[in-house]
Amino acid sequence: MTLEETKKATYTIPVGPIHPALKEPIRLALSVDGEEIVDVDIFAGQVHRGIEWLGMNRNNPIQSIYLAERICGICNICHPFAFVMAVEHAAGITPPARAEYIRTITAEMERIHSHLLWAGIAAHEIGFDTIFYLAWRVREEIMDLIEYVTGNRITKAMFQIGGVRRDITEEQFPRIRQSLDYYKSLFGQLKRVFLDDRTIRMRTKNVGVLKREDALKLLTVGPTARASGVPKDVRQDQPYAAYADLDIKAMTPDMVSGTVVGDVYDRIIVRLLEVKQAIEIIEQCLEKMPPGPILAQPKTAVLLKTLTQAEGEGIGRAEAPRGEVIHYVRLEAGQSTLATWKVRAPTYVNLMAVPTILKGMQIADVPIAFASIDPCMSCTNRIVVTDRAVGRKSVVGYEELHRLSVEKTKELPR
Amino acid sequence: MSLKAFKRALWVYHLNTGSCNGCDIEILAVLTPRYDVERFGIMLVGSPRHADVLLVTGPVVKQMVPRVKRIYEQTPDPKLVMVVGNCGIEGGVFYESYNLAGPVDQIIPVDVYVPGCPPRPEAIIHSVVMAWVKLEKAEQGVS
Amino acid sequence: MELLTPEKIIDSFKTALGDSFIDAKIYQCEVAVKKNKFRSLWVEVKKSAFRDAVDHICHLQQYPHLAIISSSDLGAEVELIYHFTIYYGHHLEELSLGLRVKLPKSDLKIPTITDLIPGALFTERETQEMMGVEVVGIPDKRRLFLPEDFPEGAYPWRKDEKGPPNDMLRVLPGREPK
Amino acid sequence: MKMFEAARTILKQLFLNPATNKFPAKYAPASTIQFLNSVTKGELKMIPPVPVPSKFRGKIALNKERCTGCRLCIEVCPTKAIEFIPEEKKVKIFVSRCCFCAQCVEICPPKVLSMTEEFLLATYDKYADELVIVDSGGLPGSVERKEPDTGAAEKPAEQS
Amino acid sequence: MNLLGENIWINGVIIIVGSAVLVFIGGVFGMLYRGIDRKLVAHMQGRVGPPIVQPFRDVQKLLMKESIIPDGAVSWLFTAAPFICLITSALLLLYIPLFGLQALLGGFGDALLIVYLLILPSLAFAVGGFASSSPYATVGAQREMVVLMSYEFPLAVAIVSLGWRIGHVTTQLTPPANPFMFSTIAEYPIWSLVGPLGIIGSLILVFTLLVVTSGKGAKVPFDVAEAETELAGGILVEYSGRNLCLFYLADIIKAFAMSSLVVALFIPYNLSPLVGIGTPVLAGIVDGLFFLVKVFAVMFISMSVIRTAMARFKISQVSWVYIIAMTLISLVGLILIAVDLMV
Amino acid sequence: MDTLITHSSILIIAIPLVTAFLIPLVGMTSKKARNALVIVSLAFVAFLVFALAKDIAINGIHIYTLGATSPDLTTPTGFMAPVRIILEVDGMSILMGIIWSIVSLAAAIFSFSHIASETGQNRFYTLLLLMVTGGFGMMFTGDLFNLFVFLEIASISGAALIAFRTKFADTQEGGFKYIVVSAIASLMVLFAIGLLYAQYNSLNIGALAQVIQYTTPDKIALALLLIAFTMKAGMVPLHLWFPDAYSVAPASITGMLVITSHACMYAAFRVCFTLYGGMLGTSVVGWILIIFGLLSMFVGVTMAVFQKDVMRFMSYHAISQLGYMWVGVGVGLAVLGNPALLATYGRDAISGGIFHILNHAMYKPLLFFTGGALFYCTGTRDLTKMGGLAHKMKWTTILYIIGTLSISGIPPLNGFSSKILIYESVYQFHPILTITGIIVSILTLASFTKAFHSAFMGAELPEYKEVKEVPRSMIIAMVILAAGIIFITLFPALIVNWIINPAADALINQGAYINAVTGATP
Ligand code: SF4
Ligand code: SF4
Ligand code: SF4
Ligand code: SF4
Ligand code: SF4
Ligand code: SF4
Ligand code: SF4
Ligand code: SF4
Repeated sequence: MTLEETKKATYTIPVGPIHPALKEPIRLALSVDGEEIVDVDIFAGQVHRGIEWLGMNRNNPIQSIYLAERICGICNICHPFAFVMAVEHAAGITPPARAEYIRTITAEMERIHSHLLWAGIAAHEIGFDTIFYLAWRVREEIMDLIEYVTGNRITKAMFQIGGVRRDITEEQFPRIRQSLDYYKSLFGQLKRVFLDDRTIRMRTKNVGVLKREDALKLLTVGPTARASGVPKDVRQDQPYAAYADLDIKAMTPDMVSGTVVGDVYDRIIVRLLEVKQAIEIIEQCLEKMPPGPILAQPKTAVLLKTLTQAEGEGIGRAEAPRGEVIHYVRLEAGQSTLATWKVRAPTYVNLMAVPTILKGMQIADVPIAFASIDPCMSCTNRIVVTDRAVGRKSVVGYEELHRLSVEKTKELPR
Repeated sequence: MSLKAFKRALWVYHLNTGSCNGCDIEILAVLTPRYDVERFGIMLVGSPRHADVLLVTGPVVKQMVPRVKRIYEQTPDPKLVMVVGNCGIEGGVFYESYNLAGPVDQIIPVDVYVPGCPPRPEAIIHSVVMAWVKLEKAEQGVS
Repeated sequence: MELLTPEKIIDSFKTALGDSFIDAKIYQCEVAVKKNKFRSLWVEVKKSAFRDAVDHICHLQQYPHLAIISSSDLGAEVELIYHFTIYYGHHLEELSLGLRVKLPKSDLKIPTITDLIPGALFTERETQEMMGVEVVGIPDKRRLFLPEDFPEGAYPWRKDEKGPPNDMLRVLPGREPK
Repeated sequence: MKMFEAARTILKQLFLNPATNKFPAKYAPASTIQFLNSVTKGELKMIPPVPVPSKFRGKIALNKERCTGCRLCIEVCPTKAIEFIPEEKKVKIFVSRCCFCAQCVEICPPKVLSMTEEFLLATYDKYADELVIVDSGGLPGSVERKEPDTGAAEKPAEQS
Repeated sequence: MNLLGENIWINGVIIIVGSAVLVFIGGVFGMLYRGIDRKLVAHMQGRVGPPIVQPFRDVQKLLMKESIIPDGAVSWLFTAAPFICLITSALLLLYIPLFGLQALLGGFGDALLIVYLLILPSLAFAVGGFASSSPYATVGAQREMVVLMSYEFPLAVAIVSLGWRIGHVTTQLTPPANPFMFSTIAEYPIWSLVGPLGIIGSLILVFTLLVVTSGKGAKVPFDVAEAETELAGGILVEYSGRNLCLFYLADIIKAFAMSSLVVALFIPYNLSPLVGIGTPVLAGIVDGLFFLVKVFAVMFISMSVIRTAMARFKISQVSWVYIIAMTLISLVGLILIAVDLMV
Repeated sequence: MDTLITHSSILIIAIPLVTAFLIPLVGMTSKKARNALVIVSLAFVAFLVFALAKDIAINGIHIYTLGATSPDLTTPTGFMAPVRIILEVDGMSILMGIIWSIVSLAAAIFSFSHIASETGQNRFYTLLLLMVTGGFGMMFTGDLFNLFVFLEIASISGAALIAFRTKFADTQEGGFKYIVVSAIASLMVLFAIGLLYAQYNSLNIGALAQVIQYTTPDKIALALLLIAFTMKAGMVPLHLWFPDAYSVAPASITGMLVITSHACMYAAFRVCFTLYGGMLGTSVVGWILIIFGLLSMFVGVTMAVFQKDVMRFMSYHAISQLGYMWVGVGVGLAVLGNPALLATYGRDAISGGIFHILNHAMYKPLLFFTGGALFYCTGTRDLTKMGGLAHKMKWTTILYIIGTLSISGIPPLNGFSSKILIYESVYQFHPILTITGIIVSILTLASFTKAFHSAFMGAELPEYKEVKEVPRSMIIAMVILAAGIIFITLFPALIVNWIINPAADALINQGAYINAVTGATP
């Protein structure tokens, strides 16, 4: 930050860059007048890792599944989900129906975990740590369930092109139902805590308003759009996997409050409703799950060969907790790597709404308003290091740092 | 100088250098009731100046290099650096790209590595135990 | 708003664009147990008629959703696909519509559509920096993801000599490059 | 009354047991080294971590003897964690690179790879012996490891 | 006010030694209470929480850490601010009666002095923030000033109302007693002076003071100046090591002093006369313990519970709560007490 | 020595007057000599003031009759009432004198560097000394007409000084406003004097007080006098000219103008307590002073919050601080007729108000001087344009902090001692007074901290790279005042017992004043 920026009247407060909105962390430059925000500029790409390039330079699409999974650690079902669908469309592979159901179940589990995670973070952003703890404590149940079903808490590694890698068997159903019942019994309390609490209402009502018009123009997706009254949900509009068998309805805040304001409060409503919806979807899936194989091609080595020969392009769309994820994949015959891979994460588009959301708000609203689009998570605060020249005496130069680090790597106190 | 109190009051600054968030949410999970590292005196702080431990995640993309270094400098001594997650340790899935400068130990000295992608919360707690052991050994070495 | 079938949409493109319409195909597959259809529509138009095509899409639905622009380096040309989705908000009715234009590498220019769809800005900026396609008339010329010091004239997604320079590529210690 | 909902909940919580799993001990021990020693000696009991489910994917294990050196695992590994040892025609695996996807386990024709339940991997040296898997011997749960006996003996939800 | 009393030397020595002891004891109990507070809050959040001695460890650790002075800072102010903050917080302990005893310097100052003394730590805190020249610290310091201003409104109303009511009795005495003196307040507790309306009024004042205590302690929902999620530590961003420790201690002592103030103003009772313990030593111990219980109660309500059960306010909401809502409420208290006097 | 003390009151007025006319002569020879002359004369005057103060403390009211065979021969034979020009110095007057002597000395020293770049410096010092003369005259005179004359002297020289820096356009406007206000005030005073003289044939305050009847014309005269003096002192709602005039004057003069405000305030008190005194049996006048005092406190401080000009900002605070004195003394006045209440809190309230005058006279000029120092260094009075000056101007910063803490009444500084005295007495009159007082002082603190942040804190600004600490003489001037603050801070009891309480008693005890001049044994 330069000197002018520290200077009075309107000065600029940098937010970020240690923050992973989009696929990458981000930096916001807020022009502030007193406590009010007059302008917002977005600097994306603070930790651009070049994942698409990586994917286009890997040996085979199977490896890229795990890259897709690590586009983001929170929605690491929906990215592989969309990716494998795109590859399947491109290569003309149809996954078995049972696999579609298992995919759906994991995706909805992820939605529950992600929304609870968001609820916690949002509470933390407004300084309500008790709710943060409450939400994250409740979330552990779904984490356990995810670990039980997929083998890991975060990175699930469930997806394979043409199906899923692990089955969900009848014996596992009771354990799953048990967790779902836990959430159903808890839902009332969650709803009371989030929608009725005084301070939460004070901090979220009429904060970060996004009007329907703007939501449409700025191409927002997911709960951000739905909270502004746009009933857009891939699971409803162009259903994929098991969603095509279920009747999904996009959740909008008027279902609870009767009106659509498009503020942070409405986004809370939408996410809460979706938690409930997710529970119902999982239950239906468990009920209707067809028998059969879980992979179109159980032999991975054969699958690799098929993919090398395949030619074509495809698009995969999945409704992530934060909104629609789109992957575009192009395969060329005789080439095992992806010819083109394009990823569109929901935050990518939602981010464009951020200036609209933040303008006119107070500094104190920034964390919660920004977090309300759920840019992965919000560590808008993880910002201390600005580019300002407070760098003080540089204790160690780069060379020395490097030396130190190498030394430390070697020095092993055994 | 006794590290006794130091080791039982570690304040942590969390620094994401381009991770996928997986590790970051597990770090947060470690703070929550199920794991609650505050019982060890560990707190997450918002400024590196308050920190004793830097928890670094991510493979260090190029833009972050100066920041990582500056944060390291801003952290007052004595301090520990812990890398959480394999992408910070060895790059993980991001091992090759046009925009990487990592892994973390190429940029700043690292004390404890926590392998995993992401590590379970308990694994992160375990790494704290490792850090204590390291501090205790260092202290014994001094005295 | 009338919801047209994919075939009808193709027809409407033909009437709207005339000669500039090059090709269209419909991809379709059946999903899960009920075998509902998942359809996507791919329309290719001449570069000259690109804006007309976008305009036409805007007439199919007032606020078409532009998901992303994907770009592929095909050797002599660069292919841009504008991934639209239209008819959202209606159960089972939504369509993915890929609008394909090919640009010869000698003339990598495409007009902006931010006036029609304001939200197209990010993806246009990204296309510009990643593929080296100049978006004519773009309101914000800055880079989006790439760092300030990324070399001019190098574009990560290009597969020719303009791809990321070799000295930028970094394989983390301990692994050999591919 | 709604307004006092939160206060009532938290005050009630005051008298309930916390939801914390106290791994490895309730508080930081005064001397960790001593603590760990006593644990090894069996004098003290370490409170165990939350148990892992049977499908858990922890540190990888390799039965070197039966590896055929087919390199399929290398082909499919997304992190280049597996290195081929040309002299022996075997592989070695760097745990600190692995992303625990188990794709190699799946593809390995003789099924000599497996994911163990070990996950407390913190270390001072990322190339420490225990993190570079060359041979784990006839590992418990390698080939022998059956497909998970699902459903049985799973822990119930841990919290109230 | 007569500092130039006779026996100036003896008094001086007593005062200096006494202050040191008092500040030490106050600090220890303050830290203990902070530990208890953290433990209770953790339990309310369903966690184990840190051991009760944790604040001691934090302090010990901070003391051994390097104290960095950032480049842009006004260094002399930057370093002086934490000291001033701690000293002025410690000063509070000398003027407020603790452990059921008279305040050490009670003869030199009264409740009104406390109102002003309470400003000083916050002021030093804000100055430290300004001196760091970081934008976050600056915003934090500005907020600190706003908060300070805001809660001073109801605080002034509450204390003056109390003193005014007690003064109606005590200034008629011969010789008249200053109703703002803690000794007078203890001798003529407000509850024994007023009728039912006045009791309600006084309860309102107690409520006001509890809310003010919460703000004074800079705890959620009033911790806008440090707001971790917004300002990354606010005023304290640039502080580290010993300097940070001084602020940390000052905060702890301030919270303890503030709670003691509420006790001294509204619950000045001692247990020993009630249960009829005669021996001075025993009575002292009983009263001291009773005092600790009272302070605990105040702290538990005004800090632990409130901060667990609420979200952080925005700065505008903080000033609204204090300047408008709390001030009006406390004025209602004053009016009730006044009406009570008339009927 | 005794003779010196006997004649000291007239010397205190005369020495500056004479020096004023010597200045142009000496100034032609050398600048240094002129500065020395100014210092020496003011220092000597200060010495005389202190000597006189001691004398009054021991011997009571000091009377000096011009032209009489003996200075204390007030009533010439054959006359029922005093006719000569009489100086009457009691506890209250001498308190004002002490203040005036210290501040004028500091102001003169401050001017040496502050004004150094201006032309016409001889004129400046002449005017300054004339203003000193006027001030002392107002404080010491025992005669209404002389009060008017000295008021005129002070006003005219003051106006000229405000407009002194002709290179700034706004100074002319400020000076003009000041002279207009002064003229209106003078006219009103003159008219009131006329009303009184017409009835009682006398203008000596003591003599008048003895005979005054509180008739309708007397009431009108009282109203006129009060309006005139409160207007000149800048009480809300007659304050609008105040910041305009004060902010444009050279800082040293602003510091002195503050004291002339006090002098007018003193005049108002004299009129209320000494002239009308017991006549004002009802508490109406007291209430008026209290209410407008409260208004001043509030309006002053809230207006100050919005000021960007550092001097205007401080001017508004001056208005606000004056409010405390009005309230304190007003409460005393309101209960003047009730000896019991007067004893329980009335006297303390008056003492508090008066003590606050003393304190204000220390910290306000100090703050104005720091404002002047800022202007001197940065060439701007706009707070938003300043920043980071603490890096360069350490002394000014510290002095500013002292002033800030003092004006905000932060313990243990002197501002607190007087405020607490006010608070602990006036709450018994009405609790709202104390509450308002506390709140206003917090607001004061907040706005001074804000200004502090704007001017001194933050990173160093490039445009002030070259800025250095202000010259030594300016620092010395500020340190003199700061030393005053610290002295009062350290020995508040001493000051209250020896200076403030006598002054308060002097106001309350109308009889003593009358007796001193009419010669009756008390
Ligand atoms: S996914 Fe796209 S934006 Fe993200 S790192 Fe990869 S290339 Fe960059
Ligand atoms: S939306 Fe965010 S959390 Fe979800 S996958 Fe994308 S980047 Fe990750
Ligand atoms: S906590 Fe979330 S938002 Fe913050 S750095 Fe980690 S992943 Fe990013
Ligand atoms: S460090 Fe940041 S993201 Fe993490 S909990 Fe605190 S505020 Fe939230
Ligand atoms: S180690 Fe794995 S889970 Fe952790 S940040 Fe890196 S890629 Fe994500
Ligand atoms: S588990 Fe995955 S990342 Fe690890 S070695 Fe096997 S294939 Fe590679
Ligand atoms: S796939 Fe299995 S057999 Fe083949 S090299 Fe790898 S470990 Fe050995
Ligand atoms: S070589 Fe072919 S047949 Fe043999 S295990 Fe591998 S994939 Fe199966």
